[in-house]
Amino acid sequence: MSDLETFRAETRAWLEANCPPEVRGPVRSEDEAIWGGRNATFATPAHKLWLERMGERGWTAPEWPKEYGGGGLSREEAKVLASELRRIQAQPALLSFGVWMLGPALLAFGTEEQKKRFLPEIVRGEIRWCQGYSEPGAGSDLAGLQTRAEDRGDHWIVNGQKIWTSYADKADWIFCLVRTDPEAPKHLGISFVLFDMETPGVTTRPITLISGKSPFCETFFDDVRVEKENLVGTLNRGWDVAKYLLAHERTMIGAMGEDLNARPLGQVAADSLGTDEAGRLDDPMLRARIAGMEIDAAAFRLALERVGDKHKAGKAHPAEASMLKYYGSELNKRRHELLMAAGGFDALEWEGERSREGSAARSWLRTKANSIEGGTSEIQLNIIAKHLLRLPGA
Amino acid sequence: MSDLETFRAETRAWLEANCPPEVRGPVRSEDEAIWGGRNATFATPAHKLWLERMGERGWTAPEWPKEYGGGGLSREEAKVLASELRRIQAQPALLSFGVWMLGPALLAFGTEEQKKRFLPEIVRGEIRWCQGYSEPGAGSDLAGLQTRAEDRGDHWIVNGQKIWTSYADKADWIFCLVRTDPEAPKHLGISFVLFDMETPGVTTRPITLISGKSPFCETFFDDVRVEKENLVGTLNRGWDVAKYLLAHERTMIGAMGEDLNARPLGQVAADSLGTDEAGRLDDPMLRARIAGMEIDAAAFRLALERVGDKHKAGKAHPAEASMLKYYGSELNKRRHELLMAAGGFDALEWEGERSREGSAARSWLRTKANSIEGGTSEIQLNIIAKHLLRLPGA
Amino acid sequence: MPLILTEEQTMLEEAARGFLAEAAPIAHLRALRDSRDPDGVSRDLWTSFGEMGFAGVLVPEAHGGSGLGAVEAGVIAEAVGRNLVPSPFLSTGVLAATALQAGSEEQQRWLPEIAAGRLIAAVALDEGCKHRPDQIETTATRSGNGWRLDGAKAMVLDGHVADLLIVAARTDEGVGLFTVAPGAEGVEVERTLMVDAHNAARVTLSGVKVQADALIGAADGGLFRAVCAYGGAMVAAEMTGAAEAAYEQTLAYLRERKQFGRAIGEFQALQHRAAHLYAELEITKAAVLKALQLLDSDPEAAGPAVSVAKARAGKSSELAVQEAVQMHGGVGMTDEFDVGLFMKRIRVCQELFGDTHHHAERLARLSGY
Amino acid sequence: MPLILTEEQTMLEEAARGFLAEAAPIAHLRALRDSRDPDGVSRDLWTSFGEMGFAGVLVPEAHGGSGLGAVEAGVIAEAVGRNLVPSPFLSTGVLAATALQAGSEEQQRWLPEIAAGRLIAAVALDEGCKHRPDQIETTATRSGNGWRLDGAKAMVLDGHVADLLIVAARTDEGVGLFTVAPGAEGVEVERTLMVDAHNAARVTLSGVKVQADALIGAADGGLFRAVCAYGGAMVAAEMTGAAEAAYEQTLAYLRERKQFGRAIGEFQALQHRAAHLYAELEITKAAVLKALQLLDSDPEAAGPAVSVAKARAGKSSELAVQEAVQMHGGVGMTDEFDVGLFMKRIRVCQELFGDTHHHAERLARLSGY
Repeated sequence: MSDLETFRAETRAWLEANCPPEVRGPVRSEDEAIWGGRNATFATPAHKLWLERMGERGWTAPEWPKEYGGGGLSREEAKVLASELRRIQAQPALLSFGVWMLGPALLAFGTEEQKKRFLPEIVRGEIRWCQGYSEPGAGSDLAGLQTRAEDRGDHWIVNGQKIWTSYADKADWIFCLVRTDPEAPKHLGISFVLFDMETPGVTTRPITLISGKSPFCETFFDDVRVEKENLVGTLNRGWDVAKYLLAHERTMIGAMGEDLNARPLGQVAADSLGTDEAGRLDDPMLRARIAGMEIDAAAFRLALERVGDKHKAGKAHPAEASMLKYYGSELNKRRHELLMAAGGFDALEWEGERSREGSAARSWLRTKANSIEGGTSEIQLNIIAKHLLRLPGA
Repeated sequence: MSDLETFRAETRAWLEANCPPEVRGPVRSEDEAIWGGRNATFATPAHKLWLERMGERGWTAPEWPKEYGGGGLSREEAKVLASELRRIQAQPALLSFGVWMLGPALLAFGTEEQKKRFLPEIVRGEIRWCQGYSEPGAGSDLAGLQTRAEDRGDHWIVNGQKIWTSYADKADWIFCLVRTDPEAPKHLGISFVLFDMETPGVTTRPITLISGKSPFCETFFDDVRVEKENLVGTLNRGWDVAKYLLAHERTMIGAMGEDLNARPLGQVAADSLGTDEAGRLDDPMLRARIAGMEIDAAAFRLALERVGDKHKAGKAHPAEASMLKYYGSELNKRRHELLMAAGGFDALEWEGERSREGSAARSWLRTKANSIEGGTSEIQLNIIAKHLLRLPGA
Repeated sequence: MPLILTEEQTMLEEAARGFLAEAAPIAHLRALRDSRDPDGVSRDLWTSFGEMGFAGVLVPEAHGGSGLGAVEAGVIAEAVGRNLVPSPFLSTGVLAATALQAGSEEQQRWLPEIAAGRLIAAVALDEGCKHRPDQIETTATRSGNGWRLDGAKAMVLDGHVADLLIVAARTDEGVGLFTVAPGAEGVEVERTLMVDAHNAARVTLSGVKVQADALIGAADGGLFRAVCAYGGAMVAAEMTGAAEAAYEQTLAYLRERKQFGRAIGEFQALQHRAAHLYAELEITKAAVLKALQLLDSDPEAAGPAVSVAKARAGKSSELAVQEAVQMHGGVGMTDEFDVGLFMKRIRVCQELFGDTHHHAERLARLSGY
Repeated sequence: MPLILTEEQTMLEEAARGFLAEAAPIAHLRALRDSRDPDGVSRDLWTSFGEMGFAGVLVPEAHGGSGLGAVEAGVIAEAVGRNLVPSPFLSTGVLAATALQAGSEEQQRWLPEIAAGRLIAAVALDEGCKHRPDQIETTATRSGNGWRLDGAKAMVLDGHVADLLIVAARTDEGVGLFTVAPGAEGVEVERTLMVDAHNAARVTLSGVKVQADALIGAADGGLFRAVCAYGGAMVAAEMTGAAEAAYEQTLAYLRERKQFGRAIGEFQALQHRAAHLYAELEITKAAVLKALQLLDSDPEAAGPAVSVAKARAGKSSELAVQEAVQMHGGVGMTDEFDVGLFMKRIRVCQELFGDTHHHAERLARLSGY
């Protein structure tokens, strides 16, 4: 038995023993999602237990080094773990901007002290993070950043406003871009800092989206004190950190559409629309579009895997994340358009139990943001044209 | 009986008596196309007769004034004529750049003398015209025109080179853009002139395309004498004439894909691929794409009609021709992609009788030029953005 | 007939656009939605539709209507779409008015009420989760002197505020339309709150007894098909109005909004997409007008044209609202901006009277492949 | 297994690309085409394929081959695609080599000949005008001690220059593969000149008698399906190579060609289209590599992956060549430029072993809808 096979056997046994039945099967509602944090809520005690067990093993961040609380797994082992989790339809033990975004940035740019302090509590889901990049009027153009940090010796005083801060109203800490040098041009003069959302002067206001209530907030900073020890990376070079992290975010948003426990869309459609004598979905034109989308989705999953493998082998270009982000979010929009067509009248309901409070329609509308958040599709195409295709003037 | 109904009855009777059976039904080969000209060739004597009869009545240019040899029909009458021609599957009595392009330009910009001289022989198909716009290296950017006309008092001496001149090797006369003022910037300093292709110094060389032999030529002018009486419109303002005429060309190329006698593509595909028990084309995915294309084609035909009607009512914007040109040529490319898929292996043959010398493949490849000739699709989109949408910087 | 509006039709278009922009701009929809209005439509506005001659556009003059045709109704539907007006225009002014004209003298007495904007009539056609006119399962069986209706209807526009129901049910002969009082025994009406904040309901019929004269015209399916054809063409017209309004807002945003120091409308990639969309919308407009004209001039032959129009309206207006949200960026995702409301309405309109897939399938079959 | 090439595979890729760019660049195809070469392939080049170890890439070492797998064969197919090389690699090196390995010792004696690039073998699978593996109508009936073959085959790659034919025919059990001498009585071979100037033929079998041992392996359809799977994956690899080469030429043209005073690659609309195409091609590459890896590691399970790869290759490479011609403008339409040749080859490859529609249908059925 190869090492990997041994690892698979052990993992399967451990999961069998430690993954409670309540956290297996498709995520049925938003309440079931485990976000952790100081004020964490759990759908059931089993969900809490699941986070604790996985967090303790470091398997909420399987490839992070053990010394910072991570799982210390190789890429191949992490793939085995993922496939074993899929096999038993385990729900994610932790959804976390800390794991997806801040962590990788800290591993690359943080001081030893910052890593020791922040990473383990991210892995255990004890502190929930949010991201403060976008500002009103700046949109995809981060060079126009207005939030100012005034130097006061050992700390800064931050004033300004952020928008599209996901879960700012529920997060414990924020990682945030602030302008530390108002004179510097464009992307220079911006720094990447961390602070507690309970610091006096921080307020948040949720944004109502076309899909209804949303995790997005407007966030206001009014004379907020930020310690200088919480600067990540070099002063005035926050753009480097942000770029690195955006690439991670892009991959994540690109892959977000993928509910790996989900049934093939064609089968979902057949449930609601029926099949003909030959067993084919009884809406030939819709069926053709679904098949086209599913093929692209299957290939996209492989491309995600391939870019990961290239990354591990040191052969990935950072801009490939833009390719995945672009394609993944457009794909997810297509998927939900087709889901709406398959659902027909039923999927149009907006309230009430039958439609689970309009879950189909709200999810559909929500996907429209995929190609806007984390850099619009247009921005991703610009990045590909410039960094991968090296087209003139791009 | 309304006037229009009377006209329909009379037209039907005349066509019944005058349209020979040999020119009814789909055009089976290029030889059947009637192009006229000094050295005209006809597939059968009936084809010659058909041109003569229609030309005499002015119905090769139904809406042109009678005084210039045209049919003098109103738009509504012309529609009736077209529908009656369709009804009996009559082949076109004349294919002519003179009718499609030069004629409208002369009607708008020509002197009375020019109209009297050139239009009647265009209607009767006696003189075949070609168009000299594009030059090597200039492509869609006519401002870069290099062919020079030197002023010699009552005539010019023209030197230069044109490319993509359709049927230059078979045409009798050319309408041509030449630079009459080398100092003027960009589009100024260009004039629109006419001359006989038998003038000493004119030579042509056919271009081989990816579809095989082509009507396109390179055309060379070496000290060619052009009389000043053959200037159309104002000196150095040839661009105005060209623009007007390009709009006509665009509509024509847009509509070119439309063989109105053609069977629905879905039926053609069913011939080669068969149908299932329910009578549906036995390739559900191809069938879905065909249906989508046919819907767009049906709507496009109506848009052609609508822009014509708006034009007649004085409500059309000239840039709407760009919209039709763009959409029509992209549509025609889609149609031929689907025809290739429907034809399968058979459509891939390049020579031999079975495939009629590769007619499917050659037609398919030929359509790829639709979105390039007469201004690329990109140019049309630029024109729409600028003149119809008035977007900044367009 | 030229494929453009006549002068009279253009005047009607101006009147309808002007009136609705004034009396029922998008704020009207928002107010009804945000106040959770139990009716979901304003009866006062419906009366104004009557006064303007819009409610009775299809009602013959003899019954107090304007006696106009499908083109004129389409012109109003388009203006309704532009302003996302929630109103019984479609349910009552189009569907019920079309159905009742084929009825008995007794049934036609509802027409003046419709023309005056005093009556709301809901037409219950669809079942299940898609428009499938060939699979009506609600039954009408002879019972004594009259009929007995059983079945479940979905997507009944204005069902919960209707003064009169018209129900499609299968008889031995074919599908017939029956008038039913909303309060009749065995009728249950449940309002369904929709994504677009327009009105719809589910209607259940359990052994509902109606008189013999409740059947409108014959039960051979002809009237049912005609009502579906009018509905399809009218929704296509409404969609072109909504898509065009969303498009205009987007063009305005492209001209105003600055990014990287330039108006975003200066970026050629967006210019080309906007230009492509322009072509898609113009081509759809031609198809919609043709369908409306044929409903007036040759209704028997209008079927394929209506399918082309509805399929095209679905395709091009979906693209229009998707581009509208994407080009607006983040603000396009907020409830505060209107583009999201257009997207929602277009989605609902896709499902009404058959979506793009439905009509593509229908046309393929009609074309023999 | 990581979804990237190993170091050895990368070295093979470099070798194959280097060799073919040198020995058989596109000029090689043009020369054969323009001289109307009666073979349509160069036997000398095929011998060089043998010397390089490419011809026998799939042939076991025991039979004089390289004993490598589908991934390595795919690497060579991709290089073949990049250079539009007409060669018996697909017909002989992939299809025949795959088939004969399942054969008797007697049949395996052809393998060293293949590995050496001395033998050209054509595999006659398809009939009619599309790849329809479920509808093979050529029959093999027992006749005396052997079989009798009847039927008409189309799209037989290298059929008119083959030293050996392998024919798929239906038996009572299922579809089997039979070796047939091209000169046998009742065999008629007609070369068909194709749009892409690659080789194909029609083969008619009229009462062709073969020995009992002409059947390769069992006649249960398994080997036939395996050959089709290898063919599909290998053509997908060839398509990615061709599409990528066309794409690279287009990018180069975008950087060089000036219009309106700027490089056309500066126009954002073209940049975005080129970037979109990049994504399409990259995503296809992942799918193709996965299919090749599965053919090596788990051939039984490779079917759906091959379909995803071939469907994606069809879609993305069609887009690549269409964009290549359009972005080149007029010169892209001339025979002088290579982009048209790529377009032609991609069209033929679409039809080989099932086009995008075929595989989409197959996957939909496999997925139960």
